[in-house]
Amino acid sequence: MQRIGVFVCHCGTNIAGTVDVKAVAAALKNEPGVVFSTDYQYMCSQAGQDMIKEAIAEHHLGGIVICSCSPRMHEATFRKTAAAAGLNPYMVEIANIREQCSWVHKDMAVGTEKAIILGKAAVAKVNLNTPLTPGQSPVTKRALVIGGGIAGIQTALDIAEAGFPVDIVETKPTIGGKMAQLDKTFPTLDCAACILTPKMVDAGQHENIRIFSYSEVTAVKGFVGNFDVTIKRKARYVKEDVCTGCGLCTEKCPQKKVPNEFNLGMDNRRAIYIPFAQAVPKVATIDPDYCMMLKSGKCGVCSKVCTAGAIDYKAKDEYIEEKYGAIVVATGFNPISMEKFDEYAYSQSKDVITSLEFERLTNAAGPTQGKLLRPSDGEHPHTIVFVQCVGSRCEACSEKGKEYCSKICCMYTAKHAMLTRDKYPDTDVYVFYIDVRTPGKNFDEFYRRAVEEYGVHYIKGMVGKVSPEGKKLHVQASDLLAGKQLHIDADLVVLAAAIEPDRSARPLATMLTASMDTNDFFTEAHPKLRPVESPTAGVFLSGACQGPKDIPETVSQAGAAAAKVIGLLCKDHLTGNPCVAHADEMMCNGCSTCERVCPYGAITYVEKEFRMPDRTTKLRRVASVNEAVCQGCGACTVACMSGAMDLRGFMNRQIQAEVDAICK
Amino acid sequence: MQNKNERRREQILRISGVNPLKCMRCGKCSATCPSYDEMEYHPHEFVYMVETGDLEPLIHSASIYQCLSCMACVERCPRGVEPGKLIEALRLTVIREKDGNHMTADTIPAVIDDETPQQAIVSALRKYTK
Amino acid sequence: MQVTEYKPLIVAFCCNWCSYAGADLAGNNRLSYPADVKIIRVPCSCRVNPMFILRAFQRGADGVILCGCHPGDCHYTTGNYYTRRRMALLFSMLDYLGIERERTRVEWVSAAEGAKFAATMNDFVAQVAALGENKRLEDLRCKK
Amino acid sequence: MQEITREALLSRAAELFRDGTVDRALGWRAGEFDYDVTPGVFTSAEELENGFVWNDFCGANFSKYLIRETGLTEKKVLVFLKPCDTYSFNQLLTEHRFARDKVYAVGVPCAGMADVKLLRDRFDGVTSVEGAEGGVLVHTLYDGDVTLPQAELLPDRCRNCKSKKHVAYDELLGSDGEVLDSHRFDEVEQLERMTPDERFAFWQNELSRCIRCNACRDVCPACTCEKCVFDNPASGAANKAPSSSFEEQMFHIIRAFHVAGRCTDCGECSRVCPQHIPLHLLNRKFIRDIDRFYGEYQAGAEVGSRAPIVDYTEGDIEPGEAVEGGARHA
Repeated sequence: MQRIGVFVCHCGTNIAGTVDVKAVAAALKNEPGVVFSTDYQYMCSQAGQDMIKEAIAEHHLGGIVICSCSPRMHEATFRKTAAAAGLNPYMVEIANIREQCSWVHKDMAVGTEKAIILGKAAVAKVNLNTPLTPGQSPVTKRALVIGGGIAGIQTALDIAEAGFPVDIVETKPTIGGKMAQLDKTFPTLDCAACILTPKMVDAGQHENIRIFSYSEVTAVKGFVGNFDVTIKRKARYVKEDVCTGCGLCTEKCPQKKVPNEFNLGMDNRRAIYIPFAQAVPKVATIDPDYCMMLKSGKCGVCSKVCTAGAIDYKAKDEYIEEKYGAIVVATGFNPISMEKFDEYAYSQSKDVITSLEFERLTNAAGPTQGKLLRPSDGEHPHTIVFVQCVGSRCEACSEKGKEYCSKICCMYTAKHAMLTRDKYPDTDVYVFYIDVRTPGKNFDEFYRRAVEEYGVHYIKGMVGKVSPEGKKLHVQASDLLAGKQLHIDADLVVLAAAIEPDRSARPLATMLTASMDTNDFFTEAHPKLRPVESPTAGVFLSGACQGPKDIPETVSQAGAAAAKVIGLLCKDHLTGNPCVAHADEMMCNGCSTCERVCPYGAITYVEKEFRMPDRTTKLRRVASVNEAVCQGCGACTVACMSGAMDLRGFMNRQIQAEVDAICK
Repeated sequence: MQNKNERRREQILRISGVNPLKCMRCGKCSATCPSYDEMEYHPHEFVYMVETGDLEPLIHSASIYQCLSCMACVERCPRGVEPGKLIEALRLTVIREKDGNHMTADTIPAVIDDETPQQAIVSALRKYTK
Repeated sequence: MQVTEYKPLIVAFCCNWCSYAGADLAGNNRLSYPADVKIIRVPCSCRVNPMFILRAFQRGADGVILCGCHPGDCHYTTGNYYTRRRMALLFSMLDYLGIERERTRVEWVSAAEGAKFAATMNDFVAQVAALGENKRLEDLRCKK
Repeated sequence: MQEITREALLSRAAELFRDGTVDRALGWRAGEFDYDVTPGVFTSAEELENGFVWNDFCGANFSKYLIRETGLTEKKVLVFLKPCDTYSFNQLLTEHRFARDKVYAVGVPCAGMADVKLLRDRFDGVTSVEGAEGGVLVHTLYDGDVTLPQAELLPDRCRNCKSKKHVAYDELLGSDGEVLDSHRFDEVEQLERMTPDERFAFWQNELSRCIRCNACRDVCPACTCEKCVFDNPASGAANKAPSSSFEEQMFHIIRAFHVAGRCTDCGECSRVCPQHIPLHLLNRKFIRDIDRFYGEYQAGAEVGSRAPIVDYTEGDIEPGEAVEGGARHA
C-alpha cells in the first residue's frame, strides 16, 4: 500500500462549478492508502505545484492522484512536479474530472458523485503503481541508405550535409537508379541527367558518404539507434580503388553479345562494362554470367589492356558488418511485366514497347542516340499510339495488374507525346486514357499544352487489341465520347506499364521487421502525420518504396526522411517510454503468439535455463521484449494466454483495480 | 412500373453476378468487341445503362442478339466487371419474359453463310438451344 | 418503498490516442452525456483483455463499451484490427451464452469526433437502460 | 474393431526400443476396468508387453504429455497418434512446446473410440468389455452379455469425426484416411437458433454443475501454460475454486477464449468432464465463428500456421455485425 496524496483542482469554476471539490477531497481521504487530501484553485499553477511538492515532502507520499483536467493536458506537468520533489514521475495518476466530468454534466450532485468515483479509480490504480525508469540506449551516429536512386541519393546528401556519415547500398554497379535512365523530366522538361548526375557526383565525392555499389544488405539485427547490418559486396572482379574508369577494357572485351540492361535489352554491351558514362563510382564490372575468362579460363583480354592492373579474376564476395543508428529504405520501383497482357502483343512485336523503353529510345545516350526509330526495322515511326493504365487500376484479385493508380504515367505519357510531336511534327500521336490525372504544380497546364499546342490526340477510351499486321500494328480501340470503335494502323505502340515495388523490398522488410501492405509497398507509421517513418522505430522511408511517386515528390520525401534521421542521430541517447511490455519468464510458454501480434518486432525468443521447483534445471524458450523498440500498445498482453506478458503502467491488476473501483 | 424495372434489374444482376459499380468506364470492353459496328448499344453502354436502370432501350435493341458472347470483354476487363455476362443475362431475361426466343436452334443453319464467324455459329447454337 | 430511477453503470475503455481525446473534445465542446459512463484510459483498444470486460460485469457493470481509433488509423498501426477480431468473437460468444448482446459494444471514435463520442454514449446508455440491470453475469457477492 | 492390432503396435514399439531410437513410449494402460483405459509412460519393450492396451477405449490424446516427456530424455519419445491427435501435435509444434526431433510419432488409424459414459448409461454392472465381430461385447452383472455395434457407443466427437487423415507422423501403421465433412457444428447451430433466454437457461443448467475440478484444463492439449492465469495471483483473475455461478462462467469463457484459434476440436475436454458438461460446444462456437467470419481455419492442420485471432484483414467484420451466430455473414 502506498502513502497517497490526493489533490483536487477547482480549475477556477471550470471544475468547481459542477463538482463539489471539497466533498471530493473529503470523500477520497477515506480511500485505502490516502494519507493526505486537499483542494486548490489551480493545481497547475506554480503555487499549486509548490503545494504538491511540499505535501510530498511533508507526508512522505509514495504516490499522488491529481483530480483535474485531462491527462492529455497536464500529465507531463505533474510528472515533472513529482520528479522535482523526488518522487518517481510514474507514481502520478490523473483523474479527469474536467473534460470527462464537470464539462459534460450539469448537475452538481451527479458531477460530484462521478468525480469521486473517478478519483477512487485513480487511487486504486496508483496503489499498484511501481516506479518506472525509462531505458536509455546509445545512438550510433551513422545512417544507412538502402537504394541509390534519386530518393537514396537525396536522403544521403541531406544527412551527410548535416555532418553525419552515411552509407549507400546499391545493388547495381552504379547509383542513379531509374532517373538515370530517363530522358527529360516533367513538367519543366529539363534533362534528367543534367539534374541527376551532379547529385551523383556530389554523393560520390562527399566526405561523409560511402557508396557500396554492387552490394546488398543480407542481415539486419538490433533496433533503433543500434542496428547491426551485414552488407554483401558482390565480387565485381575489378578493384574499385584501382580502376580509373578509362573504359578501355569495355571496348576491347571480345564478348559483345550481352543484353544491355541499362537500355532494357534494346542493345548489347560487353561482358566487362560501365553501365553509362556518368556512372558513380565510375568503375568497370565483369558480368560473371558472360565473361569467358571466368567461365572457361580462356581470354583475359581486359586484364592485358588494363594499364592500372585493376582486374582481379579471383575476387570473391565480401561481407562487411557495420553499425548504424538509422536505416532509410529507398528501394524504389520497377515497371511490371507485360508478358501477361497478350492483347497488347508486347511479346509478339518489337514495336510494342513500355514507356521506360521509350525513354531510352529518345535518350541521346540510348541505343538509337536519341533518334526515335522503330526497334524492329530502325525506321521512323509515323503513327504512335500510347496506352495508359496498362496494369494499373485493375481489380484487386487480378493476377495481371495492380489495384492502385501508378500515379506517374499520365504525366510522363503527356511528356512523351509532347516531345514526339515537338521533334517530329510529321507524326500522329494518339493517347488512349481512362482519366487524365494531373494534380501537381504546373501539371495540368503541361498536359493541356500537349493537347492544345502540340496537337496530341487524346482519346477517352481504351485499346482493346493490338495485332501485328505486316509492318504495321493494327490497333483496335474505343472512343467513348464519339461512340465509335477506332482502328488505327500504328508504327509504334507505347504501354504505360504499372509500377510495382522492387522485388528486393519484401525480403528487406522481413529483415527490418518493417510492415508492408498487400502490394509490397512499405507502410508508413501514420498515413498522414508520419509519412516518412516506418512503424518500426529507426527505419525511415524514402521514395517509391512507400508508394508510387514522381521525382519532385520523391525528392521532398527524401529530404523529409533525412530530417527525421538527422533528428534521431543528433541525440546521444534515446530515452524510451517506460510503459512497455514485459514478459514474466517463469510463466512464459514461448509459444510465439505475442510475437505475431507485435507491430514493431519488439519480441524475440531466447532459450534459457531455469531452475525448477524440484531442483532440476530446464531449458525453456521464453519471450524477451526489446524495451527500446516496444511502443507499449499492449496487443501482446491480450494475446498471451498465461498472462506472462504485462504492460508496465497499464498492468492487468491496475486496470482491474480501476474496473473494481468504478463498479463498486 | 418503377418496381417492375427495378425487379428486372435485380434479376439481371443476380443471373449475371455482375456488379456494374465496379466499372471505371475505361471502355476496354468496347475496344475489344468484335461486333461493335453491328451493335446499337455497346458493351460499356450495357454496363452503364444497367447501372442506371435504363433497361427499356436495351431490351428492345437488337444488340442483345448481336453479341457473339465471345467473352473477350470479360477476359480483358481490368476491373472484372464481365460485360458479356451482363448482356447474356439481359437476353435471358427477355426470353423469360416473352416466353420465346429470338430464333430457334433449327433456324440457325438457314442464316449461316460463309461470312459468319465460327464463334457466332457456336455461340448461336449454345444460346438458342436453351 | 422509495422508487428511484434506474441508473445503469457503464464502463468505457478508451484508447489514449483517439477515443480518449474524442471524449476530451466532447468535454471541450460541452456535449453532455449521462454521468453513468465512467471512462478507463488504455494505451490502445487492443490492451483490453476480455477478462477486464467480464470483470466489470462480475462487479455489477450493466454495460461495457470499447472505443478505439478507426480501423486503419491506429496509433500503433494494427492494434484495433486485433481488437476487432477479439471482440467480434467474444461478443458472439457472450451472445451464445445468452447474455444480452446490447450490453457490449465496440465503437470507433477518432480524436476529432467529440460529437460522435457524446452521441454514442447517449445511445449506449439508453440501450442498456432499456435492458435493465445486468443479472446474468453479476456476482452477487460483489453486491453492496 | 480397430484396423491395427495390439500386436502390430507392440512389435513396432519393441523394434524401436531395441534399435535405440526411443527409450520411452507414451501408450494406453489398463485401468481398474477394461473401459477406463488411461495414458501411461512405458520405458521398455517389456513394460509395454505387460501393460499396453489397444482397444476401443483408447481415447486419450497424448500430444500434451510430450512437453514433459521430451524434456526427460536424450533419446526420442515414441508416441502413438490417432488422426485427431496429430492436429494437437502440430499445434503444439506451432507453439514451440516441444522439439520435433525428440519425438518418434507413429500414426495409428482410428475407427472411433467408445464413450464410457454411454456404456455406463446403458448397462448396470459392467464387468468387462472386449472387441467382437461387428462391435463390442459387453459382459454385465445384471444385463447379461450383450454385443453392441460400435457405432452405438461412439461419443459426439467420433460420430462427427472431422478427419481420418494423419497430418503428422514419422511412420504410419495401416492406412490413412481423408478429412471428413462432418456435422460437428449442428449442435452449435441448434443453440444459435434458440432465444437468448433459452440459451442462458441451457448454459446455466450445464455450467452450474461445474465443480472446478480442472480436468478439462488438465487434459486439454491447448492448455499447456507453465502457469495458468487462474492459478496466478498476479493476473488478478486467480481463482481456484468456484464460489459463484459467475466464476464458473468466467472460467469457461476465458478458457475457451484462450484456446480460440488453437483448439483443434479433439474433444478431450468433454470426454473427461466428470459432470458431463458439453464443453466442446464452447470451443466449437469459436471455431464456427472463426470459420464464418475469417474463412475456414483448422488449428494444427499445418505447423506454423497463423491463427485468425492473431491475424487481421482491413475489411474484417465489425463486432456489432457479428450478430446472432453471424447470421448476417452465414
